[in-house]
Amino acid sequence: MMQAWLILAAALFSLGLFGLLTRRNAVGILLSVELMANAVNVVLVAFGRWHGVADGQVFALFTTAITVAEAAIGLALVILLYRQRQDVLVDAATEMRG
Amino acid sequence: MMAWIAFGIVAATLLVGAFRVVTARNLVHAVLWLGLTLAMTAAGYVLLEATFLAVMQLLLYTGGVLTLMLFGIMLTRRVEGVEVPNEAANRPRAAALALGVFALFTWAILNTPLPPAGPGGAVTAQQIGHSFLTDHLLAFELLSVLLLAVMVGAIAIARTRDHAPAGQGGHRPGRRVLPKVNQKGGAA
Amino acid sequence: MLELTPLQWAQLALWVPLLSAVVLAAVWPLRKAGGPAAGVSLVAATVNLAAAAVLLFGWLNGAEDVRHTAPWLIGGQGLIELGVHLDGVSVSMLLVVAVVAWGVQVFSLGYLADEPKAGFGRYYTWQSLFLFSMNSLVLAPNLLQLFLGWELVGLCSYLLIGYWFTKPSAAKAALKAFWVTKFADMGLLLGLIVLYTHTGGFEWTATTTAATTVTLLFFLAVMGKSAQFPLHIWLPDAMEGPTPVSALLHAATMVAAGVFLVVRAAPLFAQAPLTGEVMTWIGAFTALFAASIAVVQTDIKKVLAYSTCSQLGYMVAALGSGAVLGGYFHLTTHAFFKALLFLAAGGLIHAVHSNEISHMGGLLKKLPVTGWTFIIGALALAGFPGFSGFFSKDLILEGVAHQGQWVPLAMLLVGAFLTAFYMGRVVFIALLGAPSEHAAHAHEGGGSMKLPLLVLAVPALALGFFAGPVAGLWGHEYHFHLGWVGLTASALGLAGIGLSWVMFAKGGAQGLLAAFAPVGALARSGAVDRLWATGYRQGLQVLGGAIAWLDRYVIDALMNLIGYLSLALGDRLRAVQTGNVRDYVYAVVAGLLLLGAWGAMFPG
Amino acid sequence: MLTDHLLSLTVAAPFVAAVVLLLAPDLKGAAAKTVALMGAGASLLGALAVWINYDLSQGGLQLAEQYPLVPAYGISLHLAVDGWGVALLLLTGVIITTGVLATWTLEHREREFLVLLLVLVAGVYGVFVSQDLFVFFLFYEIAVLPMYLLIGIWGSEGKVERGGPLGFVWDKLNIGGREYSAMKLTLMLLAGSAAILVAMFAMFHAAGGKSFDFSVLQGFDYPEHTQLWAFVLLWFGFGSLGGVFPFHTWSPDGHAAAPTAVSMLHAGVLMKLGAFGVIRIGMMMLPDGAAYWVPYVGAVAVLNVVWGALSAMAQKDLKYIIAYSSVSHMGVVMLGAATLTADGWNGAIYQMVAHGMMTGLFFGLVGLVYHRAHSRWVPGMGGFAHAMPGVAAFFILAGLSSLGLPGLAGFVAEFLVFLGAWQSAHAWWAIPGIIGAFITAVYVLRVGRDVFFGQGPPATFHELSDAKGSEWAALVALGVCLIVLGVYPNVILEFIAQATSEYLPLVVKGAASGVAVLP
Repeated sequence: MMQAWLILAAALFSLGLFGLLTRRNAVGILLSVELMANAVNVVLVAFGRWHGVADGQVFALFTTAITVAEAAIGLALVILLYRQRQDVLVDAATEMRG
Repeated sequence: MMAWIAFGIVAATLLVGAFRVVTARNLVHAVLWLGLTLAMTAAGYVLLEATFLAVMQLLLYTGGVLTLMLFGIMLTRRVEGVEVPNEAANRPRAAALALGVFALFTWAILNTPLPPAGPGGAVTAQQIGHSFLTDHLLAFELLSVLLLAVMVGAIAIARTRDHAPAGQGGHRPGRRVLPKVNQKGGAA
Repeated sequence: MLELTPLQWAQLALWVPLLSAVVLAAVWPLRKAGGPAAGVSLVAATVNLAAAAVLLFGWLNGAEDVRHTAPWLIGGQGLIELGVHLDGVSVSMLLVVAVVAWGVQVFSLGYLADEPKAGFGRYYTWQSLFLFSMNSLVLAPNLLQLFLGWELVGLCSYLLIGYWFTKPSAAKAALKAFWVTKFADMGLLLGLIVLYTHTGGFEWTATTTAATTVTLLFFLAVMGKSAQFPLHIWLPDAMEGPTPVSALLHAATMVAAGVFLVVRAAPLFAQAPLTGEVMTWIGAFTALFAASIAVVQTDIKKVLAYSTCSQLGYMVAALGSGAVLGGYFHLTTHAFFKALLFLAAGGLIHAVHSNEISHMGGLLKKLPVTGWTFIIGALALAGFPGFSGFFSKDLILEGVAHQGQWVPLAMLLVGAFLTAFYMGRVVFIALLGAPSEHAAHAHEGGGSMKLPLLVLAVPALALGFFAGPVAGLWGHEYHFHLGWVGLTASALGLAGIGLSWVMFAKGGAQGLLAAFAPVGALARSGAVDRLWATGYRQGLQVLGGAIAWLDRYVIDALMNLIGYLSLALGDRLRAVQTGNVRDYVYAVVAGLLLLGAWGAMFPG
Repeated sequence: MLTDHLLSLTVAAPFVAAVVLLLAPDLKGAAAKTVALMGAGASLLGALAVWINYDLSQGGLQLAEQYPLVPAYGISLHLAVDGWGVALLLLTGVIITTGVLATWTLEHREREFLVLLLVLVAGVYGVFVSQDLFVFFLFYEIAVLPMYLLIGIWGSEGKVERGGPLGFVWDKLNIGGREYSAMKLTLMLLAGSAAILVAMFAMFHAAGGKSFDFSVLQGFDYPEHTQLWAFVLLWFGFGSLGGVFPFHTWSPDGHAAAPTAVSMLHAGVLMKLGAFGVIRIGMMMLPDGAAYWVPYVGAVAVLNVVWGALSAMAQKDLKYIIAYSSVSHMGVVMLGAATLTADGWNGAIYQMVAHGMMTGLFFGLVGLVYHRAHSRWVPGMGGFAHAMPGVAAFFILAGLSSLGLPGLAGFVAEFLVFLGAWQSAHAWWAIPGIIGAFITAVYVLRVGRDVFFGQGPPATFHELSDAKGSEWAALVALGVCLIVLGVYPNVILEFIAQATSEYLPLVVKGAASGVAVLP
């Protein structure tokens, strides 16, 4: 049972990764990142449950908080990017190249 | 036996939801599917007897992040919502990589012996609160500082300047404005 | 006279000229004033002369040798000392230098009167410095101090030849003199080092197995300083300097330093017969070679320069064949009559404002004192019986004959004939010949130009007769006897004078001139000069250019290559930053996979 | 009492002056230079005080001061002076004072220039007296790093035309330019420092990793193989600053581009740091390594002498000639060190001092000529002696000293080195050395004739004037030093010989330590 949850989390993580790699829209990328963060939470909770200690959930909460913060900042940047370029297509924004 | 069935339902919905989030052509659909996925995770937490967390999950993710994303889409969508499908080209490559990662994780999960199980019993919210203020007090405090910083940062980054930014006239000295990039990606 | 010990006199002779030089150098208003500077230098020269005279007088009455040294340098094998060594040899040379230097400085008062003040002061500064350097060389207690004096004297020669440094030819001549002598001095430096390593000191009395190498190295330096073939090329060019300088340095004292070194280090040279052999041959050849070139020279100073070269050849040959007394006595007499000749020639040049003897016809009547003293010098040089040159040259020829060196003896005898011939030629053309238009308004120089000539004429005439006591001074016996060698030499001398009289006074036997044509061509072509010049230009400069090119375009280029490669690498690596976010994620994931795989393969 | 802090005061004096200059922004022009001069002068007085206070009969390390810095690793600011230190402190004092005097005509941001110069010299002082390897290296870096800024900002442009097999290198590098020279100098010296660092830590570790102090590292008997490679690292590490053969190529460009005072200080003193390092750290702490590598050190040194002299002969730029001659004379120093004989070592250290004075004077003069003629191209010059007789006289004096004329400092040094060379295991080293001295005579006097003698100066140079006030002071000071060191060398030779007699036996088992001490 325990391993099943972990595998589920891994699947979720991989799907999030796939989304990250294929999305062209910045917001889409943020979505995928949310998904991956969520997968991590699942793992934490699963182990929390397995060991029967509160730490699992405490960490899950921490990660949630950080993910939310990250989403907020990410969105702010996206808005700035949008204001700058009137679109949020990631592939075109290569001004920062070497 | 019942647990497996419940797990099966939750897992299936989760996977379908996640898949749709990633492949939905229309961004709004993607966000909605994300909402569903997050909700089903909350259901998962219930199965894992982490009720407090399930509630928090629903509250934070489905409530907060979802609306945030919707706002994000609204603010940055000029073209009529239709999302052009991703490059066909690198999709298989991305899929391959994702599967690779998945295979790596599953292989790791299956091969590493699980540590001995701890005593059963659900973890109550009281225990979580207690551990917040004892074992992880520092992290807890730091987290509050972080969130404050994020709020200030987000506002500072995205606040609209007091003049219209779009026109070149309003260009404040010293702030280097990147050249306007029109739709086709060429510099204006 | 205040009572001073010989050591104090010697200290006086050594330090007073240095004091004068330092004062003149440091107090530049005094130097710029010209006249007063000359005064200071002359006072120093006179004090030096007095000290030298007293010392010689002391040694003539048999004072025993004095040696006083003080530590100068800390050597690995003990303290290296400098100081003063007074004995017959050093004291007599001291007087010779003192007399000639004094004469030259007095003569220069008149000769360089119309020089700019600053230049005049500078001239006398270098004169005082030279006097100090020569004295430190002469009074050297060991060969190291002799080397110190040797180099300082070379410096003074560089400075004095280049007195008119605005004249490019003078600047070049000064440089050439310094380079050639510095090149030769390498031998002396290396010789000293070898000597020190083998004997732990610089004493000339040391006996060592390495005597031959040391003396051969020393002889290389002697060839440079005393203008022996093939290193004689700088002496004719040194005539670019003012004539009094030529008289002092390039006739009497400096060039004699080489011979003095051999005389001083006689014990060392005695241990190396091979070096003696080499010296005899080179000396004899130089004597002949230089004499023959002197015959065809038209510039009076060049004639005297080559004559000095030739006479030095005689001395070297004498020392080579062991006739130390002959060599050293000839050095002494030659110093006086050659200085006299040069100063007299200076008088003639000053009167006619040109060095060419053809411009000087019939000057005897117009410049009686200069003329007659010139003739006395010429006769002494030619070895006319009774004159000082005759005695010293006779001793040399006896010595060489005694050694059984027949071919060198032959060369020296022919040289004697040529010497008499070219001196006769100069006398008959310049003093007695028909006066040229240049000599129309020639007039005698002032008292300052005549006094030294008279002073120097005395030893040129009479020194021969004092050979006995002088020899005694140096620890040798001398009793006059005229062997077949002496007779042939004087006969050849008279013949030379006679022939020159026939050819130049009477204009007869012009055909003989043709005989000297090839020598003339050789002299004008300056074959030896060009040999060294090409050696310098093609050899040293080309080598320098090659090394510089190698350094800049190979070794330095390699360092630059490193710089270039790093820059090029930098450019390539820049391309990795594509700016596209997705590529970065791919990189991250790829890294993750690699790590995972690696972890999987090597668990634990 | 003052003397027990003498060394730290001497080292700190320039540093304090630099700080004062930094903190007082309104100090401009002459005021700034006066402050700098006071700092430099104070350090010179300190060096003189050290010279007076050093008790020769006792010898060894004196005026010791020790302040722990990092006790865990045994790193302490341990200052003490030995015979060599006394001589080299004097050299540094004289060169920095004359260097500051020589910058009197500098207008462009002279305050920052003087700050960097003083910091640099503080580093140099530190190196000569520090008895702790870590602090030794720290001061060594302090001395090397300001060079980049000094040359980069105040340097002068040069031009080297493209050519040779590796011509393409010119595409990316502006060879001869100011930034290029500054960068090249700094990079090559830092590469050297990297090598030194590796060797330093190897020695520290091998000696038990408890302390960096010389006394500990000195006595320790390092394993044979460590000594072998560590010595090579030190040889080329310190050697790169000392102008050892393949790594000498920064010297011509660096000195040609550097402003006067900087090249005076660099060629005059900094290059000595390199040689001093090789001897003090390389040879003395790794005797077996030294014994093995010394024949090669000597051979490279000989090559240095002849190579430097020959390439100096072919140069047309005044500063390049002097720079290459510095490489050649530094070769003589390394040759002296490689002989492992008392004479050789005395000669090597003496040559450091003598050459320091000579090059200081040379670069001071070249700076004067460049300041007035605005050109360093020798073929275009001639007859300068008319306009500047004083400069001409001093140039000839410096030239004569560099070719080893007795009575001047150069002779004593080269004579001792060649003496040592002949006594050493490789007697043949003396011959190229002497030939090198002759070649020096050729190019130095030829430059003297080309630039100063001959007809009047060509029309292109109009306001050629002789040295003025402060410049005279610098020239006269250095000239007098050259003469004094030439006429009465025991002034500092006693100190040098004292230290050599103590240190040589450490390197050469049973060396002839019987160096006669003056009565």
